[in-house]
Order: sequence, then C-alpha cells, then structure tokens
Amino acid sequence: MIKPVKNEMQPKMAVEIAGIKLKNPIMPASGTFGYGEEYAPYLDLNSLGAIVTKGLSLKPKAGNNTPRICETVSGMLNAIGLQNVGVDAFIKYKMAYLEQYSTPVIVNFFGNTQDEYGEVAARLDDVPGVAALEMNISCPNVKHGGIIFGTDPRAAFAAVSLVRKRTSKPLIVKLTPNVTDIQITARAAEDAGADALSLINTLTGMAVDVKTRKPRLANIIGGLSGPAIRPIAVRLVHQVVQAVKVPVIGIGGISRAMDALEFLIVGARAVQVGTANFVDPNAMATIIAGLEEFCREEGVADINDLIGTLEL
Amino acid sequence: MIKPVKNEMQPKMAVEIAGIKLKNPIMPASGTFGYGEEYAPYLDLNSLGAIVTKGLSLKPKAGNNTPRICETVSGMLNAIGLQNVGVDAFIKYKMAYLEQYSTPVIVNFFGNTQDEYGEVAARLDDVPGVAALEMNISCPNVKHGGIIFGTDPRAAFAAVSLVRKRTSKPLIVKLTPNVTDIQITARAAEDAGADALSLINTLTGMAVDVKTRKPRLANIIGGLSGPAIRPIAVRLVHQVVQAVKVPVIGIGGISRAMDALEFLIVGARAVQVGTANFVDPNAMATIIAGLEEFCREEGVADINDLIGTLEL
Amino acid sequence: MKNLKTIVLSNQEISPGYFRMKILAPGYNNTAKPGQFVMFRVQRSLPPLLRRPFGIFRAGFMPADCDSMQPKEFIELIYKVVGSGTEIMQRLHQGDPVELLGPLGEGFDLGVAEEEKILVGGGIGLVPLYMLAERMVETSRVRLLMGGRTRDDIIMVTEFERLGVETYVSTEDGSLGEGGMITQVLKRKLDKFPKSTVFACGPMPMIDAVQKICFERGTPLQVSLEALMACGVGACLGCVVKGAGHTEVEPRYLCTCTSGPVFNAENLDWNKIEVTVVGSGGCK
Amino acid sequence: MKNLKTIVLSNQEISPGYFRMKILAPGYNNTAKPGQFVMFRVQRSLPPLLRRPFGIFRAGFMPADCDSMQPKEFIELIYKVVGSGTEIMQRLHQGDPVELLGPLGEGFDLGVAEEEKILVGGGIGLVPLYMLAERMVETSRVRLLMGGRTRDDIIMVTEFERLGVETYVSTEDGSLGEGGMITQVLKRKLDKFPKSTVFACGPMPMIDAVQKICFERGTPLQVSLEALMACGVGACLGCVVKGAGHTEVEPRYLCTCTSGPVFNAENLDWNKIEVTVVGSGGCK
Ligand SMILES: Cc1cc2nc3c(=O)[nH]c(=O)nc-3n(C[C@H](O)[C@H](O)[C@H](O)COP(=O)(O)OP(=O)(O)OC[C@H]3O[C@@H](n4cnc5c(N)ncnc54)[C@H](O)[C@@H]3O)c2cc1C
Ligand SMILES: Cc1cc2nc3c(=O)[nH]c(=O)nc-3n(C[C@H](O)[C@H](O)[C@H](O)COP(=O)(O)OP(=O)(O)OC[C@H]3O[C@@H](n4cnc5c(N)ncnc54)[C@H](O)[C@@H]3O)c2cc1C
Ligand SMILES: Cc1cc2nc3c(=O)[nH]c(=O)nc-3n(C[C@H](O)[C@H](O)[C@H](O)COP(=O)(O)O)c2cc1C
Ligand SMILES: Cc1cc2nc3c(=O)[nH]c(=O)nc-3n(C[C@H](O)[C@H](O)[C@H](O)COP(=O)(O)O)c2cc1C
Ligand code: FES
Ligand code: FES
Repeated sequence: MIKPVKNEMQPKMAVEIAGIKLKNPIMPASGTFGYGEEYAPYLDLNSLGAIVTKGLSLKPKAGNNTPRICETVSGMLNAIGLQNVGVDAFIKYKMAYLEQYSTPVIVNFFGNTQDEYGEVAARLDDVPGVAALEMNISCPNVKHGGIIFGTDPRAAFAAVSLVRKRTSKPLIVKLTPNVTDIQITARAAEDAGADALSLINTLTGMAVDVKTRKPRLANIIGGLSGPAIRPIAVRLVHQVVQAVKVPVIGIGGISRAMDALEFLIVGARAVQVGTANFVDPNAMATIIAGLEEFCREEGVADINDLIGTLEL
Repeated sequence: MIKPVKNEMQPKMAVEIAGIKLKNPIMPASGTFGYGEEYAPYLDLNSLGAIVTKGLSLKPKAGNNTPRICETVSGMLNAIGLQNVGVDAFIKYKMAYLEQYSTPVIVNFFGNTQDEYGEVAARLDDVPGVAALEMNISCPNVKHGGIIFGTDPRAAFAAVSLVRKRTSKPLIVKLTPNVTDIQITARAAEDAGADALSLINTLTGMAVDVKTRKPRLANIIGGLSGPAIRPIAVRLVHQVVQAVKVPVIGIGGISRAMDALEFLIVGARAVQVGTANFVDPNAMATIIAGLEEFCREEGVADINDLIGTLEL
Repeated sequence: MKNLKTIVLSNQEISPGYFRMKILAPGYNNTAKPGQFVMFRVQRSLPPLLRRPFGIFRAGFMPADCDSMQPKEFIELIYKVVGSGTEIMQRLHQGDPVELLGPLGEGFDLGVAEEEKILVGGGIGLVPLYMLAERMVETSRVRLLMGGRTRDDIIMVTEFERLGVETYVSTEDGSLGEGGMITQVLKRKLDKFPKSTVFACGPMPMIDAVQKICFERGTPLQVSLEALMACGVGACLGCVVKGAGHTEVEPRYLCTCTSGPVFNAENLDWNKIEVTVVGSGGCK
Repeated sequence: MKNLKTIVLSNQEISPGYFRMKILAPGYNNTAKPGQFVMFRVQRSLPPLLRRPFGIFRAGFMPADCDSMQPKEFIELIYKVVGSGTEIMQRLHQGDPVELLGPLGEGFDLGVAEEEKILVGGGIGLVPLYMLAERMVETSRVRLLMGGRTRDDIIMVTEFERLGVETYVSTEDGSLGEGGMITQVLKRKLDKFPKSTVFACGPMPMIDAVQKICFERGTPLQVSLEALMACGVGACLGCVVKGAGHTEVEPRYLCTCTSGPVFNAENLDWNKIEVTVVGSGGCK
C-alpha cells in the first residue's frame, strides 16, 4: 500500500517547542504511555519527538476504584484517577530508566492545591534529563470546593504563575476542553508565563449499563478520548492558536498521519498521540513515517513549512 | 435476531412532558427531520412520540455556503446555518401538512436578538396544532457581539423570560453543550420559566482537508453530532437532571434502543433522535420497538418506571 | 421510495479502480428513472456513518430460475473507489446485506422524441447517462462524448455502443481516442448538429465548461450534479446549490437530492456555482 | 513480546456461542506460558476501537508442507461471543488479517512436580487451564473440575481427557454431570487430597468461592483474573486489582495485565476484590 515516492528528498522533520528541540513533532500523550518503559519492547523510544510521562503528584496517588475504563463508539472513557508513583519515586526509578534514551522527556504533573503544583515543579526543577514540565490543570482544586483549576481562568492564572516561579524548565500548560471559551484560559496561562500550551485533555463523559442501570465507571463520570473527539480538538487548537503567541501542541484522537496533519495545518507545532497507542503500540512510528511520506509526496521540504498553513 | 419474549405484556410507553402527552418517548431532533413531510414515505409519523421541526426564524434564512456537511469518525459536522422557510411560510404551508397527523408537533425556533425570539414565539402562539415550542439558544446574539445566548446564563435568562411572556404554549429550552457548567444555564432557563429542557445541541468542531489545507466546511466551524458524542450528552443530561425540577429531553448520538435507554435511566423523560435518521430513515420505529422489547424482557410494565433509575 | 434491506448479487472490477455492483432490488425496474440515485448503506455497523449516494446505472430483470417462481428485479451501480465507504464496498461479496434508499431525486427529462441528443460525460459521470441512453435510443439519435484524464476513466464504451449510441472518446493525455478536452469535441458536434439537446454529467470543471458552450449557443442543457449528502431526502439541507436568481437577501437554494441531481441548466446560478465536493477523498 | 500482524488459519464454532480460532503466530510456541494472554485486534478499521484480551488456549506447530520449508507456529484462542468485538470475530475467515500483541502477563507457576494438582474452571475460564494441564500432566497428577450454568458452558472435555486429565463435570441446572455448584466437588476432592495445589479460572463469584474454601484449609491457590483492559502492557492503569494490604492511604494496586492475570491468591486483597467486568456485554 506504499504509494509511489515522488522524489527522494528526505524532508526535515525537526521542530522546536519552548526551546526544546524535537526530532519530529510526534510524542505520546500523558497517561497513555506509562513511564515510557512499558512501550519500549514495541517501539524505539529514540524515534520519538519526545516522551511524555504519566501525570505525577507530590505523594503517590491510589487512583479510583474499578471499573476505570469503558469503550464507547470510536472512543473510550477513563477514570483512572491519576494513579501514579509520586514525584520522588519517579525521579529515583523512572527517570533513571529514561536517561538511557536521547529523546527529551516531558514530565506531566498536577496538584490538588496551588502549593502542591508548586512543590512538584520545584522537585523536578533540578532533575537532569527532564526537558520540560507539562502542567495538567484539569484537576479539582480541593481548596476551592473542587472546581477544576483549568475551568476557572483566575485559578489557572494563579497556579501557573506560582509554578512559573518555582521552575526554570520550559513550562507547558495542558488545557481542558470542558470550557465555554478556551481562548480565555489559554491567554491566562500564557500571561502567567507558560512557554507552550498543549490541548486537549479529555472531554467529560459518561456511559450507563442499561441492564444493571449502573454507570459503567465506578467514578460515574470519566474522560472521553479517541478518534470520536478529534473534530472538537481540532476546533479548540485552531481557536487557541489564534489567541496566543506561544507554541501549541495538539492532542485528541490522533491515530494516523492524516490526523496529525490536521492539527499541524491549523497551527500546532507538535502533536501528542494518546488512545491510539493502546490500539497499536506502533502507532507513533507509523505516524512519523506517514508524515515523511506526505511531505515527500506534496513536495514539502521541511515540516515547519506546513505548520499553520490553513487556508481560510 | 428477535430474542424470545419473556412475557406477553404490552408495556406502557406513554410519557408526559410539560403537559404534552406523548405516545412514547421518541421524537426526531430538530434539523434532522425537515418539516416531517420528508420522512413520511419511510416512517409512519403517527407512530412517533412527537414531531420536532427544523428551526424557524422570523424571516426566511439563507443558511451558509457549501460545503455544509462533512463526515467524521462516527459522527458528522454540519454548518447548515439554520436555513429555513421562516415562521410565516411554516405556519401557512408546513403546519397545514402536519395537521393530518395526530402526533404532537413541537416547533423549534431561534432569533438573533431577544426581540426576534419573542416575535417568533408570539406568531406561533395561536397556531392550532403546535403542541409546544422548542427554543434553540445556541444562536449568536447579534446585539451582543455574537456571543451565543446559550453560553451566557444572563442572556439566556433574559431571552427565555421574554419568550415566556409572549407564549402560552409549553416552552422547551434547548441547551448547548459548549459551556463550562451546564447546570448554570439549565437553572437560568428553568428560573426564566422554561417548562422543560432539551439537550444537547451539537458540539462545535472542525475538520481540515490536508491536501487542499482548507477547512472541510465553508463556515470553518460546524456542529458535531452522531454516535461519537453520546458519552458527552449522557453526562450533561445526568448533570442537568440533578440541577432542575422541570423534565428533561435527552439528545445526542442516539441510534439504538440501548442508547435511548441510557438517557432515560439517567433521568430524561423523553429523547430525540437526530443524525441516526439520515443513516436509517426507519431508526425511530426500530428504537420504539426496541424499547418495548427491553421493557418486556426486563419486566418493566411502564416505561416511566425506568426513568431516572440510575443506581449510584 | 422506500428503504430496502437487500443483498449484493455481484460485485466486479471493470476498469482499474472502477467497480460494477448488481443488487437485488424489487420494485426498481418500473420506478427508477434515468438520473435518479440511491442512498447506499455499505454495512449495518460503523464505519461509515452516513450512506453514500450513487447514480443508478441500470435497472432490470433477471430471468426466473428454478428456485424462484418470479423473475428478480435488480439495479446496478458503477462506482469508483475514492475513500472509506467505497473501499469497504469493493470488498462486498454476493449475498452480503446492504440497504438502498431510493429511487431518489429528479432524473433527466427525455426531451422531444426524434430530436438529436448529445450526451457528455466522463468517469463515473457516465453512469446515469447509460440508463438515459437506453431510453432515448428508442426514439432519438444519441451521440455520446466521453472524456477523461486518462484511458482508465473511459468505461463502458462497449455497453453504450451495444445500445446503438455513437461514441466519441477523448482523453487529456491522449491515451485513448482524441487527445485533449471533451469540450472541443462538443463544439464540433454542436457546429454540425446545432439543434441538439445536451445532457451532461461529470466533474464540475467539465460541467462548467459545457454550460458555457451551451449557454453561448442557446443549446438546451440538462446537468446532473454531485453534492455532499447526509440524508438524500431533503431533510438535512446539506446538499444545496444556488438556484437562478439567488441573492444573499433573497436566497434561492435548491436541494441537489430533491430538486436534482438533474437540473435544467437555466434553473441554476452559474456565477456562483461551487464545487462543493472537495478534492479527493471528501471528509474522513 | 511484540505486535504481530498475522492471519487467521481457521475459526469454528465448537459449542453454541463458543468459537475456536487458530492464528499463525511465529515465535509463540517457545515463549507462550500457560496463563498468558494476547491483546487481539479484530480488524484494522473501527469498530471496535480497543483490542480484546484473550487467554492463549494452545500454542503449537503445524507440520511443514510442500509450499513452505519450515513448520508453522500457531496459537489457538477459544472465545465466547458476548459483545461487539467477539461478534465481529466470529465472522472472520481463514486468511483474514488480524494482530496479536503478546504473549502478555504473568502465567501460572507450575508448582512442584509430582504433587497433586486440582484445576477449577468454567466456561471460557477453561481456556488457560488447558495449556497448564498440557504442561503439568508430564510430571503431576491433574484433576479438572469443570463447572457452569448449563451444558453449553462445559467445553473441551474430550481435549482435556485426551491429555490424561481426570475431569469432573457439574452444572447448576444439572444438564451435564453432577447438579449444583463446582465448589461442592472441590470440597470433596480437597477432603480426599488435602495436599493439592489449586489453580482456578472462571467467573468472579466462582473464584471468590474457591478462594474461601482454599483459604480455610490453607490450600495454595493460583487464580487467573479478568479485568477491563485498554493497553495490556501496564500503561493505562485501567485493569488494576487491589493487592494484599491495600488501604486508601497506602494503596497497593496491581495491574492485571502485568502482575497478572495469574495471581497467587495470597497476594490479593480478597475483602475488597471487585467484579470489575460488569454484567453481560461490557461497554459499547
Ligand atoms: C447524486 C449523486 C450520484 C453519484 N453517483 C455516483 C456513481 O454513480 N458512481 C460513483 O462512483 N460515485 C457517484 N457519486 C459520488 C459518490 O457518492 C462518492 O464517490 C462516494 O460517496 C464516496 O464515498 P467514500 O466513502 O468512498 O469517500 P469519502 O471521501 O471517504 O466520503 C466521505 C464523505 O464525502 C462524501 N463524498 C465524497 N466524494 C463525494 C462525491 N463525489 N459526491 C458526493 N459526495 C461525496 C461521501 O458521501 C461521504 O459523506 C455520486 C454522488 C451523488 C451526489
Ligand atoms: C486476561 C484475560 C483473558 C481472557 N481470556 C478469554 C478467553 O480465553 N476467551 C474468552 O472468550 N474471553 C476471554 N476474556 C474475556 C474477553 O476479553 C471478553 O469477553 C471480550 O473482550 C469481550 O469483547 P466484546 O467486544 O465481544 O464485548 P463487549 O462487551 O462489546 O466489549 C466491550 C469492552 O469490554 C471489555 N470486556 C467485556 N467483557 C470482558 C471480560 N469478560 N473481560 C475483560 N474485558 C471485557 C472488552 O475488552 C471491551 O473493551 C479474557 C479477558 C482477560 C482480561
Ligand atoms: C487512560 C488515560 C490516562 C490519562 N492520564 C492522563 C494524565 O495522567 N495526565 C494528563 O494530563 N492527561 C491524561 N490523559 C489524557 C491524554 O493525555 C490526552 O489528553 C487525551 O487522551 C486525548 O488524546 P487521545 O484522544 O489521543 O487519547 C489520559 C488519557 C487516558 C486515555
Ligand atoms: C444537519 C443538522 C441540522 C440541525 N439543525 C438544527 C436546528 O435547526 N435547530 C436545533 O435546535 N438543532 C439542530 N440540530 C441539532 C440536532 O437537533 C441535535 O441536537 C444534534 O444533532 C445532536 O443529536 P444527534 O447526535 O442525534 O444528531 C441540527 C443537527 C444536524 C445534524
Ligand atoms: S442530502 Fe439532505 S437535504 Fe439533500
Ligand atoms: S490494561 Fe492497561 S495497564 Fe493493564
């Protein structure tokens, strides 16, 4: 099924985000690639643009009761509940493993209070090998009645500002799609000092077992990901690219090179692949190859020449 | 594939919404069933719980340029632009046709200003055969910089209050999912006098043709509908049911009886079927039959006994 | 007009990338008109979500066999594999279940008997012209101008010739018939037979060029258009084209699925006609 | 451990609703251990989105034939049609492309040779026990207690007997073997052979009951669990069960896909064990 190569040129695939150089614009989405190790038997981690790890908190976190996942039409719901080993164990065990690879490591993290966010960022600040931090603001703010940091632009601004003070690493803020106007949170994060934005996190959803009349997830509500959400993600990335100056990383339902291209064309500088890793552990390698092929076929010498070329 | 009928009982399927009696909880979603007539060759309109017509405005509306539709993974984007014949032509030609059926007719409508909303409602007020009005608040408020009525709870409250004064018909307010907290808009609509709420309207989305680098819709952004959005719709209906006292009509990605049941179980009193009509013009008849079969198999004597039975 | 749950009778490649599918279709032989189409449901499960529109190539009877008392009605489609739906279609076998909604839309007006008819088509645009020719050859002289980029786009020549249609082939790359555009052939024929009526179906640039030629000469023209369709029955308003006299203030949108797909050229707004079917592959 | 793009060799119904599928699987014969599983990709296109986990029933060689120089390795799955994925699986034919990720997870510990072994299973729970029995009969006396609701759930009896396993059948409705629960048979056997080790795989209520019996008597027990899985490799954390000593403050979640699916019963928290696989049909 390989189409004829129009010319033999090797397109340039490297992109730069917030000062980090990536071999290519493809990286895993947090929480869908473990700590990297899990997929090493299936995929050359050195072939990726970056590795993005499971979200970390200050202390180890248990996560939710089961069932935690559920398939939906062309998507899946998850309510893992951010189970993770905690930042200290990550630094000690998981980073040690990842250091053997040349690929930049982006560490996703979260907190239940501003201070927790700040503390995690601070602990990661002097860890060699951590190329950048990705701050997940889709967490309930326990100090303020559980409202999600990412849905309240003021809370987002305050939390990002604090984290900004506590880290010298490039800071990527990951936005939630569950808002009326994402341009507002995007600007709040940018104003607070984010070096880049990534989006989207999952859309909140729910499914019911009609026989037992129980929710399919123990947590009742979960996050929807996968191909089903792609059109929503492309729209949100398009809107954020127009609202901010910092680079944007596109996420949501990417499973083929064509999907990644939609995000790059609307202006994402790089993309993350999530649920597709579960479906095909080799998905990212196939996408990278597909992007190269597309560039060759279309005569694009440098993938950067494609970014933001949407014709309106 | 018909499963064995456990008993011969004929379950009661009638439900009541805002004083309107429906034979069963199944009706089409506005904009996916034309003015009823279009599907009459394929489906007995008298078998439906209600007929919901394409959204009407004060004057006829041209709608958007083409392309207006686009298939996505398990969904579709549309940017029809609310093309319609206008309220007067509707009353004169379309209602005349619909009067031959015994099924209640629910008329969906919208405006670009509060006054336009009020005026359309007033013109429909004394039209016999109109069982209820469904007010679509997912429209840009031209007086206030294009902000969508439905995303601003104050604008929603004001518009619904005005319409409430101008009609004595039961008033259903149709909510948009593109908000941070749907419970706020839901309560605003209830407080302003809505007799029932229906949700969800489409989620805003976008798709790009990677070869031409153009958006797939002339309008750039469109509304996502179909099976892909169901988990999001179920979650929103669940949240709204908990926030208000008025009955709720569930909408979003319903194509099988099982799908309708998810909405009924979380507490919707009735449901609307949209995109599925395009896929199978007989979808609603199949869903009605499937609901009856489910009730028989599960020993549910009255469909009302299922509504809101979610076990948490 | 109804939704028919039926089965595939056969499905074969007839030219690289072009397939011919025969489907059991009770009721179609007497009702389907040239230019009408069906909304075809590829399979019961997703993907694809939406049905796909296809012109009816031919409707007919199969002779009664031993098993069944009555002759069986069928229709045939001819389709080109371009995207997700047609990719699945090419893998369908005899006996596979499919669904047909139709026959739908307004077909061709056969025009006055005895008068000269010129059909212009290319690629899958030839599909609806076949049934039209089948009906017209009974009373009129029919000429068919077939055009395409390359020889693979020229399909069904033998079938048309067997009907007694005079066929003229041209390809842009000269790989079959005359080299160049179909429009130069059309001009020549119209010079010779100025009283002809023209019937066109094909890619939008071709139809646009044919319209210009016919308009200049006052030649009556019927065109069959393609548009993205969700419902096929006038309910979604996805498939509209601008009608003659369309303005922003007084919009005159016509549904391709119910007012078309065949239109009298004079009923359309040719200044604003849009190629709504974007690039290759549509949306996925 | 790798992702294998391969093909179906055969696929047949062996009991109402139960199918046996043979898949070409180079590399599996030497590596797959009893109790391990594969993540099976039903088809390249959607649906379903996620892969489905299936225990490995058997791994083996097909003798070399004329066409191929080398003998071909294969694995076999046995699956019950319960939902969207298995519905598609039952329609797969010889030659159809599929993908296998595996062999995955921790399998059974074969235990001390010569000692008595009791296997307890029902329905598709019998699948991983077959390969286990195959290995154990070489050195130990193996008894298999098969239980189920009705006779259709008792599959592969002949296959097990052919291995030299003593099989005891019970069904709740008495339609095959002894009437009643498998647990009453287990008690009797443990009374008679108190030094046995037990290996169980089946529906959660059965496993739960077996655990209680073994725990009371101090009988060593290995169980194979099912859980909803997205990745199968420890990355999504969807498939966890609570480990022994789990508390809210010091959570000890174990991934069924990497620490299991086979666990030593003593490593699990039996007070809080949840039946995560809800009702019939899972999520769609
Ligand atoms: C009235 C009518 C008659 C047609 N007759 C024929 C015929 O006889 N033979 C034939 O091969 N094709 C015909 N077409 C075009 C045919 O519908 C498309 O080629 C087909 O839908 C492509 O589906 P796909 O899933 O393979 O492509 P995809 O690109 O994956 O389809 C995605 C979406 O775009 C739509 N789409 C893509 N291309 C077209 C197109 N050219 N026209 C309309 N919609 C499109 C699809 O219906 C679908 O909704 C006709 C179209 C119309 C409107
Ligand atoms: C380690 C392991 C080994 C298994 N071995 C076998 C086997 O040998 N034979 C066999 O028939 N079945 C086995 N199962 C169960 C099998 O995975 C499910 O029956 C199958 O996934 C159902 O898919 P479906 O699409 O038909 O059902 P659906 O209900 O449509 O599936 C929807 C979702 O629920 C999941 N799901 C549904 N039922 C189960 C279940 N019982 N366990 C885990 N996930 C489930 C599916 O994987 C999918 O993600 C095993 C499960 C696990 C975890
Ligand atoms: C099982 C699972 C776990 C996830 N965990 C995290 C997480 O820890 N932190 C985070 O920021 N996002 C998390 N996400 C969200 C993904 O990173 C991503 O934003 C989302 O899945 C959308 O991308 P996709 O459609 O490609 O999966 C998780 C998603 C899934 C499916
Ligand atoms: C083509 C199309 C046109 C629509 N037009 C309207 C409309 O005029 N008024 C309205 O309130 N909703 C309109 N909708 C939204 C539907 O009524 C419904 O809320 C949405 O499609 C979700 O349901 P579904 O997933 O079952 O399609 C339209 C949807 C589609 C697909
Ligand atoms: S296709 Fe829906 S109106 Fe024409
Ligand atoms: S299935 Fe993903 S961690 Fe076990």
